[in-house]
Amino acid sequence: MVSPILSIQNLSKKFGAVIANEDVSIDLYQDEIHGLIGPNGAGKSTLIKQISGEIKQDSGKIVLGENEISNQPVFQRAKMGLARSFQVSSIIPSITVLENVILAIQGNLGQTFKFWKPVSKNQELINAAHGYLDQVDLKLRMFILASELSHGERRKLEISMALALEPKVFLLDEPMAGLGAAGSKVMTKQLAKLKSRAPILLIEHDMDAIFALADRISVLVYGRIIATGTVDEIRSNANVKEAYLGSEDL
Amino acid sequence: MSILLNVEGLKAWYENTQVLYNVGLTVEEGQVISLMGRNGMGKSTTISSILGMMSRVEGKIEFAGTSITSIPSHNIARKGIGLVPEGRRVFPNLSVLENLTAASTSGPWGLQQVYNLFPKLEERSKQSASTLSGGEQQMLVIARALMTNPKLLILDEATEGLAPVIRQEIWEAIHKLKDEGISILIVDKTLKELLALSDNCFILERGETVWSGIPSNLTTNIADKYLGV
Amino acid sequence: MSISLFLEQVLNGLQFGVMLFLMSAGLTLVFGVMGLINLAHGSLYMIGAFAAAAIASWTGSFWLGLVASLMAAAIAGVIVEIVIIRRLYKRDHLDQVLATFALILLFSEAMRWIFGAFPLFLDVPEILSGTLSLPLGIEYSKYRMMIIVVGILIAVGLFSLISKTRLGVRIRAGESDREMIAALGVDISKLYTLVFALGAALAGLAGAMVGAIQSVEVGMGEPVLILAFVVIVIGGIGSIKGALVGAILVGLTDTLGRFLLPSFFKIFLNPSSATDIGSALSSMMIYILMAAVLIWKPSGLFGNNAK
Amino acid sequence: MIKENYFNIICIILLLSVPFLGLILDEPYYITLATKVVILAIAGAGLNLVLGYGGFVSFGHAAFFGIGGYVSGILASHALNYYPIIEWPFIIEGTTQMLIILPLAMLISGGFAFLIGMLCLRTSGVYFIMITLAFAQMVYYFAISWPAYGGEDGLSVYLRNNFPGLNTMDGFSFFSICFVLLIFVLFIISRIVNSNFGLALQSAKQNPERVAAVGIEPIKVQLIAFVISGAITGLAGALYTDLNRFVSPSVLSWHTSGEIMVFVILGGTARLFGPLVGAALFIILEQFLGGITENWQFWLGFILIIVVLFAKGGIIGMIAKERRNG
Amino acid sequence: ADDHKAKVGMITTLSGGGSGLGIDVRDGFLLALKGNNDIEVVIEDDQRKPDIAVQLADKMIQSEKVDILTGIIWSNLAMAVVPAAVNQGKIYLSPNAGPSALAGAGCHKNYFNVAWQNDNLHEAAGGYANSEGYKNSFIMAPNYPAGKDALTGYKRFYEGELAGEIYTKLGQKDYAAEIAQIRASGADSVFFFLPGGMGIGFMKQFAQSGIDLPVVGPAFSFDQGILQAVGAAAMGVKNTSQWSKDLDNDANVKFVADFQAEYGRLPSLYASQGYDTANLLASALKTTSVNDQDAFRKALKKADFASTRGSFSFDTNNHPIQDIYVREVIKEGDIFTNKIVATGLKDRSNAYVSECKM
Ligand SMILES: Nc1ncnc2c1ncn2[C@@H]1O[C@H](COP(=O)(O)OP(=O)(O)OP(=O)(O)O)[C@@H](O)[C@H]1O
Ligand SMILES: Nc1ncnc2c1ncn2[C@@H]1O[C@H](COP(=O)(O)OP(=O)(O)OP(=O)(O)O)[C@@H](O)[C@H]1O
Ligand SMILES: [Mg+2]
Ligand SMILES: [Mg+2]
Repeated sequence: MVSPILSIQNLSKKFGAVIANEDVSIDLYQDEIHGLIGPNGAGKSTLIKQISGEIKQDSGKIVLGENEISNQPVFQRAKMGLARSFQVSSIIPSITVLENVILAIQGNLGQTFKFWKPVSKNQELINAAHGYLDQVDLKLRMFILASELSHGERRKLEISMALALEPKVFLLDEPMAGLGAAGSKVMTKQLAKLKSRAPILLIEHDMDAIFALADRISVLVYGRIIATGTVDEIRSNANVKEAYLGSEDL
Repeated sequence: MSILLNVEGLKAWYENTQVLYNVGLTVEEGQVISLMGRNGMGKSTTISSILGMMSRVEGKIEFAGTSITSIPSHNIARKGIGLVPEGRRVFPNLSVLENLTAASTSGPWGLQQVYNLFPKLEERSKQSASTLSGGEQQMLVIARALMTNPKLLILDEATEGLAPVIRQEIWEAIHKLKDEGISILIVDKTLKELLALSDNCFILERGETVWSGIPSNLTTNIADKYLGV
Repeated sequence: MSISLFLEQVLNGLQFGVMLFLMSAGLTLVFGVMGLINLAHGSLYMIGAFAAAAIASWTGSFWLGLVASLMAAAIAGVIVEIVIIRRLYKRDHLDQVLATFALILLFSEAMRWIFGAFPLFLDVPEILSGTLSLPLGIEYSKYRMMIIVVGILIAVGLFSLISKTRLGVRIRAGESDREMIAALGVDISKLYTLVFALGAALAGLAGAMVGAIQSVEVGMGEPVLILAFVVIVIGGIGSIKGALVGAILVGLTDTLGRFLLPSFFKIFLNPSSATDIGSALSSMMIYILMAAVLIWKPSGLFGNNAK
Repeated sequence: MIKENYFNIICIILLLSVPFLGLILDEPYYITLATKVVILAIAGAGLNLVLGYGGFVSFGHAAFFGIGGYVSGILASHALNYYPIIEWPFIIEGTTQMLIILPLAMLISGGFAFLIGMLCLRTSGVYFIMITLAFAQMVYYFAISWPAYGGEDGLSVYLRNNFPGLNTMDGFSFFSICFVLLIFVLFIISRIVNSNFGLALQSAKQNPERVAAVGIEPIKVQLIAFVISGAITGLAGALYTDLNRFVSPSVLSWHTSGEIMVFVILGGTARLFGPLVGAALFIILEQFLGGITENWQFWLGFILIIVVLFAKGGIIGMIAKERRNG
Repeated sequence: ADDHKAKVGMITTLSGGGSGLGIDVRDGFLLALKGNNDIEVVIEDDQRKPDIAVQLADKMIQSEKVDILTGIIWSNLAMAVVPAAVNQGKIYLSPNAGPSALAGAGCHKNYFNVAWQNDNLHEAAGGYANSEGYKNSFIMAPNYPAGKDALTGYKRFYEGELAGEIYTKLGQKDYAAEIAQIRASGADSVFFFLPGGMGIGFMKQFAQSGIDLPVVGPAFSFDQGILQAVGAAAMGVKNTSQWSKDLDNDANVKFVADFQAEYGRLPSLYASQGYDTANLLASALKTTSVNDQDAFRKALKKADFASTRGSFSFDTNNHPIQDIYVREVIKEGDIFTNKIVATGLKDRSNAYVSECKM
């Protein structure tokens, strides 16, 4: 039996009276896109935040490869191979687009504590960054400040920074949001390619995309997983329809 | 029907970079208008310009017959424009209820009405807006804009990040608003619903209006050329 | 040490705390609510004290002096906000630091220009001079009693204004996103001028009230500024409740530290080095308190978001 | 509008011309002033690293400035009095060798920065401003009430410390030492801010969550910057003791922190030459206005306000708009 | 003729807190030199910062090439400037501040103090306390060297018990806690040294507290400039001073009249000290030249001038021997001022003479 790359075991999280996650377990295997859908406020982002370490679970375990990472700080988990994108674009506004990506690369390579060589003369880093920007179609915009990007362009930068981490696992929180129809199409293609590099835990409200991409889907409602299965299974699940999909003819 | 909002030859700059070159659009009373274009083409900038949030604009912007190019933001809003900005700009340090009261004016839309529209908000009325889920925040900003009882509601990517069920509800709500006589200007990426709803469309390309017309005239050809669909 | 002396010191600490609250109330308002770092808060405090002293000695009425302090500081506040501060909201915080630092120089020197280099006279009014007899044989100054009462009234008033009224909600909304609140039809500039004036008036009032039992002189605002910052940071920025609790905590720590530390060290040191170490430590006490609070709670006792 | 680099070169030339002018006109005070500007610029450069590039505003750099100053003062006074600093468990003698004193001042103030930084960096924003102030005030009150080295009266050392091959009591020689150190410090800082580390530092200021999410520990980056910054400011403090041949708790007071901060902001935050321009302008104004009116502080305040209102990003921001990293 | 010319550099506090003192010293000094064309004075503002004072001293010495320095108000600034200046061969005349370090082992032939040794006024207060029969004093000063000197000075002469001894924080303005301790201590008198605004605050609060104990302090908290700000709270308080406006000698009568005529306000202790300093200097220049330092020092040491405080001479450590009076705060018309009620110490020198090897 193949062992999962990322294994989330019985995670629970409460905010006061709000039960954000309850006993959530998901395994992520090689070459897989695992879709995570559910109504607004079901606890999807909370789950990602726990996996990446931004917030601490009340109980449960997170295992990456061989290692339990439940108690590691955020940066350690990132170093160990977790890349996440944020639901609300989280970029560094005062530096250029290119530098944003370089930052991610140097984080991945552990080259932060180099004090002498100017980044602008570091051709290796720059070339690598070009590659990642190309993949999201942002190369033309790489010399402007990240703060000057439009909303959709920020989303792209967000993804390209995740790519630059060359992670073991991608945690993507609504990467399509704000991309526009054209952007979503491109992104869909890209994610399909990406999964051969590392498995993806994908949160999306864009059903076209999720149904096109996901190998398996888990549905989270009120913090609990109410169903896990293939696209077809989920599509036809009556509970899911009622709680989430609605009458949208798919 | 009279023209509510009329934009002609709009140019706009961020600091020294010009991003709008020649934008034109009109919204007639009671209409739903969609503004389309790929990422970075100037949709949001157009909206910011209408609301007086850009530091430098040129051209004509008229609302209800008077020019609003050089009056401060809050006065524009008071004339009856309600904004749902992109990127969920909730007031993070305020509770849900406070977010709503901050915007409230007297009129048909009050707390009870928006709570009816989004029951989830009532449930979370004491919660700090920064801790709401993405979709909940989105509901909040729509509700907040409604609290200003606008004549023209501007929605910039208002359904981003909403679950399909909720999104349908929003479309239905927009229908209802339209029936109540509120005019609406929408930017959204879900073409299908948008077109079903709109009376008229404008497409932007690099800061210029390059196409306008009724939805049925929007051929796949044009959609492919300007929207990449 | 007798119980009644100890209780009196606790009362003193409480009163010092409330006095500190008076000094910091305006600052929390402007700082926490408007997000503005106003180093010139101390200058407004000084302006209030000078106005009170000048008017009180001219008219012979302390109460008219108080009114003058409110008005003078509020007017100064409005002018400063409209002419300078308003242009700096969008800028870096540091520009505000520089501008308000410059205002300190300007105001201090202006006061010296107008009133001369020597301290002015301001005394407590006749009806509040002297002491009250409290249980346990404690004699307590009437004027200080009044400070406690006024301080608590102001705390309640401000708290309701900011957290309960729509005005308060809008002001707080403006702090996190000015552009957005304006786009919702709120004239945030006018609101901010108002808040700044209110903060200034409170500073001026504090200056006058405290000036009557301390000294009215150029530069009186600077130590106050630091203390006020300490208070609101301990309490958590933007929280009126925090400012009150922080102020009382600082007041008690300082008073009891001054009083108890030297006697404490006398237990195991000879009297002169006990006095030395005790007084040295007691002058650091509030800073130690602040550091400890912040290390334990990085955004103060009642602050929710570290900004 | 001119390029920042050209402007920087002009600054250097102007700065260098002052002591020469002093020599020619036989106005040694000009040299003293120029030296003071240079030393304060070093202190400001240290602060700029955290305040400008790192984005965390320290209101406690007087502590490092003063600690550097006292290291110098204490070592020298022990050497002059032939009285060892420690006799047990081993003897440490004082010294008057700048080449020992300056690195030691940096080491010790850097060490303090490490301790203070570790505690303070848990907070951010205004809380950081205030907690750094708190630590500086503790040091200040300690220095005032600690009698061993003069308390509030301070510590006089009468002579400048020695530098091999130079007569440091000669104003121009001492200026030269300080000037070379300033250039050296600025060079180091320009390398640091343009390096990988610099990129991480600037990013951590804007968005620490994001930085952590790419596998970089923001606190560690900031702590290292804080230590470097403290050490540089400590160096300036040691030189300042030499300039005055005297050190007292007043260099530890919050006014010192405030002034260093004003230099940086006035010149332009996150600009390499910002602290130098700020310090120079401030001191020129102080001298010039002080010479014409007793109410010079009023006019100084007035001019500063004009500068803030009309020069976005300080003097350098006004002259050379475009800002690139470093 | 030209031989008798001299250039004086005055470094004093003219801006910010405490500038009133510097302004008075300067005004008194300049008043005495009115019409004297031999002495050129350069004045600079030290902002009460020791490092600025040091730099100004460098400027005076190197650029202005002055012969004589004077003007410093504060002990800590004096400690920063004086040793270096006198070691460079300049004469320093102190119009205020006499730290013990410069009176004892650190004395110097070029350093003349024309005011007092720091302990003097406190010593006189201690002496006065004995003569009034106080047996249980509560004493208080800020926690810094001058504050410690003050309490030491008081205790040197005071023979009774101490009901309490407190060092307060420098710059402290609120004294409720200390006043409560005084009330509880059973003291029969209070001695305090709290210069500037600290003293104003203490006196007002003490008056409000209803405690009815005699208070003694050095003149600093009760001098002309500050007294109006304390107001009625100071009435009747005894304070020690080597000078008073009502001292009846010709020099003083003229000084008080001239000062009022010139500046339109009553002179202060500091003004008298500035005035005396200038007169001392002028007296020495009458007979000698600064270029002959030995002779000049000798002339200074003779103190051959009419001091506003009556008898004045220098002890071997160049610090004054003078009477220290006890004054009482009174009201003259609308103005609070002092009148002499006793002599605290007669011909008092200082405790450090023997330590000075000169
Ligand atoms: N710090 C917090 N305090 C209180 N409640 C919180 C906090 N953080 C999140 N919540 C609540 O937990 C629930 C789950 O939030 P989460 O962001 O995980 O939802 P989501 O599934 O990502 O929703 P969406 O699809 O709308 O983004 C929400 O109801 C939210 O309001
Ligand atoms: N603050 C800014 N400073 C400078 N340029 C900006 C800024 N904001 C946006 N721009 C630029 O203006 C152009 C138009 O941006 P705008 O946000 O209006 O696009 P949009 O059509 O709304 O795109 P999206 O669908 O991605 O939201 C873009 O090229 C963008 O890079
Ligand atoms: Mg989410
Ligand atoms: Mg947009």
